[in-house]
Amino acid sequence: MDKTLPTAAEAVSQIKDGSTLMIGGFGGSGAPIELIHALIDTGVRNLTIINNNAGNGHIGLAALIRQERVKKLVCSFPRGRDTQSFADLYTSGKIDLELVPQGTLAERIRAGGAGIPAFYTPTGVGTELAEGKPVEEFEGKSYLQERWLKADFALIKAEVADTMGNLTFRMAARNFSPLMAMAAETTIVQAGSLVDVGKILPEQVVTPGIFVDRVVEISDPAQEETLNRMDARYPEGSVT
Amino acid sequence: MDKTLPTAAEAVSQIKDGSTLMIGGFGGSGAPIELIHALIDTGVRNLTIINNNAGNGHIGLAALIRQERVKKLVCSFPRGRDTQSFADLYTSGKIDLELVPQGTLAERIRAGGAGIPAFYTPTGVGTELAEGKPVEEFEGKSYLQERWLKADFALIKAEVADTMGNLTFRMAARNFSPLMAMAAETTIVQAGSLVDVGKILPEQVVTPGIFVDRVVEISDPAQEETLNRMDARYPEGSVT
Amino acid sequence: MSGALDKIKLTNAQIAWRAAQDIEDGSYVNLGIGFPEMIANFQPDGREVIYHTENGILGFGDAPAQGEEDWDLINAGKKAVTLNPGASIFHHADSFAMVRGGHLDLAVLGAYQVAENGDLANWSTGGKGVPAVGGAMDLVNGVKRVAVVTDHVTKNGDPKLVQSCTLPLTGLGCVSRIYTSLAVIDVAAQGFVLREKIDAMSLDELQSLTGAELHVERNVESLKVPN
Amino acid sequence: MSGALDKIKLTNAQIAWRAAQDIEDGSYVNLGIGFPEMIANFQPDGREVIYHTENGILGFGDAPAQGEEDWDLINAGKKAVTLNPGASIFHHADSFAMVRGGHLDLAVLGAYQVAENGDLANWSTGGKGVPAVGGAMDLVNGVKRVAVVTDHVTKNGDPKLVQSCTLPLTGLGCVSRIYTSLAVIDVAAQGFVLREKIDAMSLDELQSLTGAELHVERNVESLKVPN
Repeated sequence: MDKTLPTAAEAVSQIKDGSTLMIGGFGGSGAPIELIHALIDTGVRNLTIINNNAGNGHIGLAALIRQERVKKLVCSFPRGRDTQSFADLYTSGKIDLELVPQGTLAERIRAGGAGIPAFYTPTGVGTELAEGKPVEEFEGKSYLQERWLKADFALIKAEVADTMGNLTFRMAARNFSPLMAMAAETTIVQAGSLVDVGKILPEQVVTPGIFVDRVVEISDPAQEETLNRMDARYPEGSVT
Repeated sequence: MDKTLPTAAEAVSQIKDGSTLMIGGFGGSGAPIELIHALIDTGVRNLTIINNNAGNGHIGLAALIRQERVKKLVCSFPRGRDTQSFADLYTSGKIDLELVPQGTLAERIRAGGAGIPAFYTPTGVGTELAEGKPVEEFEGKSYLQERWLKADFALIKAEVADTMGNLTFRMAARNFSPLMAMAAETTIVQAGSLVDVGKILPEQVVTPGIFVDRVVEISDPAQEETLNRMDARYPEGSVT
Repeated sequence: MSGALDKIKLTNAQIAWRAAQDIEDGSYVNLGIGFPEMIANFQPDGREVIYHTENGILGFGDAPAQGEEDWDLINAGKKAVTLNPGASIFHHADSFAMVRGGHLDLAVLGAYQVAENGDLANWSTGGKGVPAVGGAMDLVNGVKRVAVVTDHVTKNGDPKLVQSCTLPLTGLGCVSRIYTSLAVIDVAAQGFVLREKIDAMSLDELQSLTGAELHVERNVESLKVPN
Repeated sequence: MSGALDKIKLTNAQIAWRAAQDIEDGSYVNLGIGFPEMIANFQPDGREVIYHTENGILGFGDAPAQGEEDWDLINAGKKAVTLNPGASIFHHADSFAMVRGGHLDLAVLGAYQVAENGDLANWSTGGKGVPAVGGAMDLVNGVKRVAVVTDHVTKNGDPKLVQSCTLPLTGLGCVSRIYTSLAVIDVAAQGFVLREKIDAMSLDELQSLTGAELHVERNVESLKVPN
């Protein structure tokens, strides 16, 4: 069983206009920059993106948003040091936002992956973000009913992958990625190194290959934070 | 922060009559035999036990049941090669059984640990085990509402622990243990080896120390399956 | 008839062999404890199948030699297994996320009864003994496709394929294919559809051993297995 | 009054110092992004506190030297951190299981407003800009105890401690203690209970800067901090 593909372009080639995508990462860590840039190159649009943030600077998710490829963003924190790409489109009404508390976002994604259509959480009770959500009382306390989140595709950055798609992640670059790999119909992974099956110890696999569909090796991958500190842009030379 | 105690007896000393206990393990793997035997020695009774099975043979959970310390068992599969201890008491009405599908049992324990009072699952819809449970439809399909499970104590077997309670587990002895560690008010761990803080790599911690309250080192721990193949009994020499 | 039937019907190993032929290369599969476990012995050459067990292993392999068992490596039937290259270990909630979340391609389970609407009864005979359910209800409601391997009739000669299950249900409308000791039968919108039967049995005979109508859509193939 | 107030009120660092004195040895703590992060700088000697960040680290330590950052080791505020011995890494669902499941002992957060019933508003000023909530709503509904560090009044001199929040709520009845630039106040059944105040301010003056009644149960202690 070999899930590898030679290039990021081939890995993302089946993503179509109107798809829903989960993209791993939190702030400057864990974003699959090369996969996102390959996605930009395909020209797809009308995407719904599920990510914790709205990208920063002019690369990765921020570049995808800047190019008006995203019709809706589902996230917890679309503000940051440089989230102008999103802010401009949002204030001019060109992008929809579904704001979700961070823990609820993580749990909704896990629920999507785990076949749990809805669950109850105390998070958000009594707030604006509870609007339209069923409230139920358990043991004398109120909880909101929240629904699962699923996606057509997940774009994930791993540290090591084997050819069957078993994954490990580097430090806190793990964040949402193992959950998103579970919740997407097709999970596409860029791995810093690709190893033979059996090289990752069974007890140390973080995401089992059953959750992974395609793997491309991107050695020495870009780090969102590092690119932004260099004021990088994608495509290169882009001005806006 | 040092969560270690010198003996299994001290580790279980605060468990009182009427407590609810989660006990890790699946079949012959992962059961914290030494902690269970220390618990038997305390004489506590009227316990509610949450475990996948009902114990086997005359040691561990089976011995606890045989001694009529358990008023109720919550489990998915109380049958096995030698589960006579449970069967005798069950058929004579001396022990209550709450039968829970295995995946629902795991998810209810996780929910208890994760602050999710209820969730929906397709498991069990239309069956006897759905009796009394709310049914709700999502996207045209029916699901049962299931409630969280919590416990006063969890008894867990780890392979390695550090003094702060970070844990790793050996192979499939992992099973329910990381979930139970989350869902119990007080989690008591027997570890095959106890190491200094920092010796378990941060990315390889399976159960973070925040879920663990007490750790006792039991090197060369007993394996339930191995004990049963030797027809071991606890207390030694016990006949029934 | 029972004696005659015993002579012509497939053995469990032959049923398992037939079921194994349908498992596609690259599948993630859960085999029920007991008889279904036998299917792994007949995996066709050149196909890679990854086996899942509820207690937290993906990619387990053959049983170890006697005396070589590692009792922390067991399957859901509590039998010792080994790990194939690429195996992974995880906790029970992640294991059932795989099941319930639709990540497994196939589960092959045993059955007491299967109804023509795909209902399955395989966890309880409704008697007074100790009930046990394990992961069966999770599997039938989560795995993409559920197949059954079973004798065509009970030890008493009663049909196991029925109009409506009389034993406690495991799941509703969940079975899509049944490999019996006499036939291969799909569960479709109209009910049981006969795909293959052993040559030694006529359609009428087979129908008489089946508790609901056997539909025939196209040619019924000959159910052939190695001796 | 604003100029006079600025002279006597505590600095953010002093508020952070005071909050740090109450964090017990062995606590698991989440510090909100921005001002609350400063509390870690004032951890009293001899106490071990384990800090949690939403993005999947337990046991992070000081910021690394400039140029030594590992951008896969950041906190919820996206600042580079280091790992202390005994740290662990986990995914976001496990991270919020710790939060929502009541495993953290304390969260210390910033505030726009705190009401006398413990309601907190700290995520939105209700304006037209881009809204962002992060993990605040999860923290206030999950962590065992929620404290707030804040200036006693807004930049305009309006009370931040109020009868009822006018800004969008983060959570209901969740705050148990407030460390302000002038006082330490508990939220109890009867409302705000004054525990400590700076010597330079009378009770009447403090009440005039507070939007709801300050109850006094016993002696009010002097709020003393290092310079």
